[in-house]
Amino acid sequence: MPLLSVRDLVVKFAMRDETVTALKSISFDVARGDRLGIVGESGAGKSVTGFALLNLISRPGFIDSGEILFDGMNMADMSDAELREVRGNKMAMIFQDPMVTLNPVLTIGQQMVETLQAHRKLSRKEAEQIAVLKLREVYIPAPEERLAQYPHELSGGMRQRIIIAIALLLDPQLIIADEPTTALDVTIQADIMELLLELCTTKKVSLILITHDLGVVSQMTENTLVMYAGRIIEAGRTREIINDPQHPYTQGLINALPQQTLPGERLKQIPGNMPSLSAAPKGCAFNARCEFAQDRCRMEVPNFEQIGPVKVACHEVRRLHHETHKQEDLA
Amino acid sequence: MFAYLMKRLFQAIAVMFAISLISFAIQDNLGDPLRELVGQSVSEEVRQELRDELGLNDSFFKQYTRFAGKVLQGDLGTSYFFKEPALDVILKKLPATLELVLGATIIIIGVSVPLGVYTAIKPNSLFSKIVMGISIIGISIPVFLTAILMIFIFSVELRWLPSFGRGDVVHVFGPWSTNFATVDGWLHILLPSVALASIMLPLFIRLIRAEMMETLQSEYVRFAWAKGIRPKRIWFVHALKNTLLPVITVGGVQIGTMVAYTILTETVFQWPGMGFMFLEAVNRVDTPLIVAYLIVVGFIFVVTNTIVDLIYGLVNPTVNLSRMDA
Amino acid sequence: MKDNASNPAILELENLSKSFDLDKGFLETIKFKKGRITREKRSVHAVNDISLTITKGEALCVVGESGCGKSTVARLVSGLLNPTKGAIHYDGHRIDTLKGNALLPYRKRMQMIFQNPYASLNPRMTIQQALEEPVRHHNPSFSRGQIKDKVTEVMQSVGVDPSWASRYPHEFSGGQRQRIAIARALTVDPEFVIADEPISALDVSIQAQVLNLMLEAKEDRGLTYLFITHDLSVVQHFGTRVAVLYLGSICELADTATLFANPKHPYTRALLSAVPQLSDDRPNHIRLKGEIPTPINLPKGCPFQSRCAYADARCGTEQPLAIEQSDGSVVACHAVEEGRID
Amino acid sequence: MSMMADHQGNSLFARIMNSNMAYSFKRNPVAIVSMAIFLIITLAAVFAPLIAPTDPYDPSLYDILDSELPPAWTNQGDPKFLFGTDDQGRDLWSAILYGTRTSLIIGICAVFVQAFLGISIGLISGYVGGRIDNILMRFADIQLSFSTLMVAIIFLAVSQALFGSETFNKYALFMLVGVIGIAEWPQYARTVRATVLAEKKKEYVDSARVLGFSSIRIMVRHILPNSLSPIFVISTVQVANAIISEASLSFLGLGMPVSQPSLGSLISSGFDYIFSGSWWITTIPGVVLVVLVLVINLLGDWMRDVLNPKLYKG
Repeated sequence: MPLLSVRDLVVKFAMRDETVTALKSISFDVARGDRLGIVGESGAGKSVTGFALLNLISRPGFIDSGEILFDGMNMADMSDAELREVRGNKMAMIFQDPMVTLNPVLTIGQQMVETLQAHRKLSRKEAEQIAVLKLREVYIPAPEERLAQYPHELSGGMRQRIIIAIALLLDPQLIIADEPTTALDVTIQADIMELLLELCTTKKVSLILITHDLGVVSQMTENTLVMYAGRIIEAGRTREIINDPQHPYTQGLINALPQQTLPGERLKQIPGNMPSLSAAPKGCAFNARCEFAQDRCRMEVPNFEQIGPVKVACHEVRRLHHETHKQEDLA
Repeated sequence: MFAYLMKRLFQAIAVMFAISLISFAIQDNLGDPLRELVGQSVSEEVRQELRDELGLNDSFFKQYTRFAGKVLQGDLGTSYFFKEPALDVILKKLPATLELVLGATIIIIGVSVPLGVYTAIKPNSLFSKIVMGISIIGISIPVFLTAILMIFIFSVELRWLPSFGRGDVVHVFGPWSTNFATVDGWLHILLPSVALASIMLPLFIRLIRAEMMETLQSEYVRFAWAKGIRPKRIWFVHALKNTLLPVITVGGVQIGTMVAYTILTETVFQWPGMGFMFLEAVNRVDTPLIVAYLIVVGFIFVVTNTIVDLIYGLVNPTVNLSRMDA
Repeated sequence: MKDNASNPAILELENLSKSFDLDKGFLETIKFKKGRITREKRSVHAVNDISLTITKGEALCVVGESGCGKSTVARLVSGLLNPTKGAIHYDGHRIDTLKGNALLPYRKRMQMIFQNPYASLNPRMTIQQALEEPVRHHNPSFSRGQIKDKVTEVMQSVGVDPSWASRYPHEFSGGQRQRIAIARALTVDPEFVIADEPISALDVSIQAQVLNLMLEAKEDRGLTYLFITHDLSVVQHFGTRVAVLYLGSICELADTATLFANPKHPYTRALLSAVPQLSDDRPNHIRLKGEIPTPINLPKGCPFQSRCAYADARCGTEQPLAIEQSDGSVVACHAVEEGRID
Repeated sequence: MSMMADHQGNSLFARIMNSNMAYSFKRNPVAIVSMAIFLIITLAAVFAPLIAPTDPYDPSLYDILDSELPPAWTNQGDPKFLFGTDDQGRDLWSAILYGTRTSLIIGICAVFVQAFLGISIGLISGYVGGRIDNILMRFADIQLSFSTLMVAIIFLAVSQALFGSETFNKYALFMLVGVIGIAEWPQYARTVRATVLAEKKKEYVDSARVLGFSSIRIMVRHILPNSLSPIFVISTVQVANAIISEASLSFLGLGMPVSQPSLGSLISSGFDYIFSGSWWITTIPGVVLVVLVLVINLLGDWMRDVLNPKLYKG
């Protein structure tokens, strides 16, 4: 049984005049110890997915239907007390911007101790000892002194390490990291990613890494989901998806990277924009930007099905799959 | 921190200086001290002599320094009406006003924090909607009208509570006598305090609610939920602590401005405080008393504001520490 | 690249420095430390003694991490900030001392594109108004028709349908807004464009669109770019030359191909190794000690010393000079100079 | 999120008027009712000379024998006097119509004074910055901390003592407009300054500077239009506050004289008779005042919700 199994998850946002669907029935599994990347552009629904897993969608959003089976229990219809039991304890989350994730008026120690005490019967002393241990694990220098410091006294990279330490406090089975390095510099980003990878492998913690950066996914994860306009459009082994993307969008995303073109040449761009959730077109959401789109793509939403080593939601992919292989043979 | 402290202190002194200038200008222009001293029957020559003697013909600067020197020694002149030092008159009235402000402050803090927090946490509940509805009506009723309304209901119609005066007060020390020692005193201070609180209370509820709702939207509160922290701790430790910082700055100043509203409540309830006295002094053109009131009230404002600023500097770790280690 | 006689210098930065005072006024400079009252004036040294020459037709990229002063460089060149020290020459004329109308002719030749397309267009102006305004301002003699024609022309050249001109910015997506912002800069027909992180607020697929558009404009209009970015893969693709900035100083300046093939400065090496690659080989990422120090009260000597694996006593006392290497790159590093690094 | 982008509503004010604002107005019964009541009161005030049965400013028109008559619907009521009469036998209905007119004039004019002073100072302070900004804002802070009411009471009390009540009464209207206007400018100045500072940081202002536009053009053409939402929102609240301030001052006898009453002075004149059972002299103008202020506040709340400006603190 996988650690996490999401089935037909639908998340909606009740806006002032209409209800928009942010997640349009997504399903995926995360095995124990697996590292899964969720890739997509802003508005694709990847962050919403992350928060939905913790059942932490805030108003006006709500989980409309579907199951989030975590360790056999459905997060989608747990009571608040049961949810609290899971959050921070079995399933922890790392947020995007370390500058605003820690409470500015509480010390690092207070914020770590409260997390431990929320889930275990511990004295403050005992809790602080564990906190120091975890700070050491994330390579924070002089961890004992950090406990008395306030967040604003620390740099962004340091804060993100502390947030990772908080996520690790109760040895969770799953960590959801929502763009954990987007707000950080390149060199710091590399450090944090390395740390995260090291901790997940040594502690056998499952990781869901939400990011827009294909390079990060490529180096951090074993499996990948590509999301577009609230749907998963491609899923499979990360290597397969990076080396041989099937969905035209995934292909476009990878080909659009500057590394894929010679310096000074035109990049292979995807035309147009991702449709907003309230204005999604009929059929495949990508049809307006897809060079292979047929009438069928403008009429019906493609099924999400296994094609070769990956699962893809595209009407044309089977045909395209054959054609590209034929071309390769000819070449 | 040092610069912060010095700045506040410097500002307080500058404001007091401005107030003293204004007070002096008023004293200089309002009423004729000679008339109070000698009456109408004295000849112009004698008047001039007296003017010279009193230094009324000195340069503005000289007169002002004399005035300021006296003020610093606590000499604010003698009230024409009471024939007593103006400062003594005011100090006798001060406790009544301060107790009124204290009563109102207790009501405001005691009611606004729980209501503000509750309406922020449960914005869609019926109770919250009722509270918000009442609060906007509260903002729309001027304080004197609330006072009149309450007198009409509780004193005239129901005859439950007294409508004027302080009732039985107990002498504490110096000029201080208190309302809080007798039942009668409590009954007397109840209506005026509530009336005085009525103007600020809705503002405070709305302020706390708005700040709290903003804080509840923040990433760190979301992170606290993700850590599995109990709601009570999130609301009262994570959110409330951050909510109170801006509330202290706005709120502290508002409590100071309540002194102005005491003039209204004291007038309606005939409360023997400074505000009531001030209006009487204005009607009697009792210049020294007017000037003394100005200086004392200005001093109260400056002191509360400075204290509020300093408290904010101490409570807020970002202000305090970043300046400290800088 | 220095002997590029056919391409004359268009912009020269000469020992340019910019610092911002942190303690304003007398009172703030007084500190209470260890029981003693001291006076101390702190400033942020955003840009320190930078000299650069940009020749016509090139795309000079300035890379660095947050706080390295790269945006300050852009703002100094565009005249949004005044340098504390040093001079800026444009086409042989000193421009940093010019004010108001004297600067106007250079404003026309030199334009800027900003990072955030959601903030760089006035939300209360239609696209037509936003594009007409600079045309009219810089060409007072133009007739209504000429202005309209100009606007239509630039809109077409950036791929925005001229029939959308009456719409407001919020009706467009981020990518489209950035196109419009580019169009606005192009309305005055500049020859030199400063681009401050023009694509970092955009999604990957949109980044490619905007980058292509900028490349097109470069070819069609013969533009010269000063391109500020933190994204090295963009630099590799877009830049002809690269200046790597650290704590307000240039540590390495080289042709793009040279820099990527053979980075010399230890910081450049660490930076390049930190970029996540698509390939599956584990990154051989050079880990730097500590974090970027604040640019307040800079250390003596090399700004990079606190994080550098090669730092020695000399690095702690003496600021390295920019020295030209055999392959034409310019590196400011004692270790490179002494041959301590291969 | 992309769906948010559609709701950001950052377009020309007229556009909001046409779409968002009008739309939400139509869907908000509280706003509709408030607006209707406000319009009725305003129209009644504007056309007071036409509606009022008598001229309350003319003492020859009322008779002391008619004094303290209760409203027409009560037992002792006289149908000639809809809301009864005051202590001098003046028709309360006419007095209220004229009083509302006075209150509204003072409220709105005072807000114009505030807005003019506050917006100019706020714009300069925010755009120029530096030492000028520092001094102006310190000044605003100090003035705010003393509260409008205190400043107004002291100013009016001293002028009353200085000029004597006859001269004072003659110019009371202008004095009230002036003092409420001047005492409250910091509210505008702070809001405008904070908005300007926030807008100034945005890149469209940098962009305008790089394009070589003049400071005045940038301030008026670019920054000011983007600072309008908070100005609209506080303007409603300020009108309500000014009306309350005026009423409070008149109640203390430092405002409009009883011979040319505002709502506040009417309430004040009735206060002495409330214990003798003549409740209507105070209560009816009181209700009118509260309803007027309440609908303005409700409209302000609605506007705040719709325009949703970031109202800056401190």
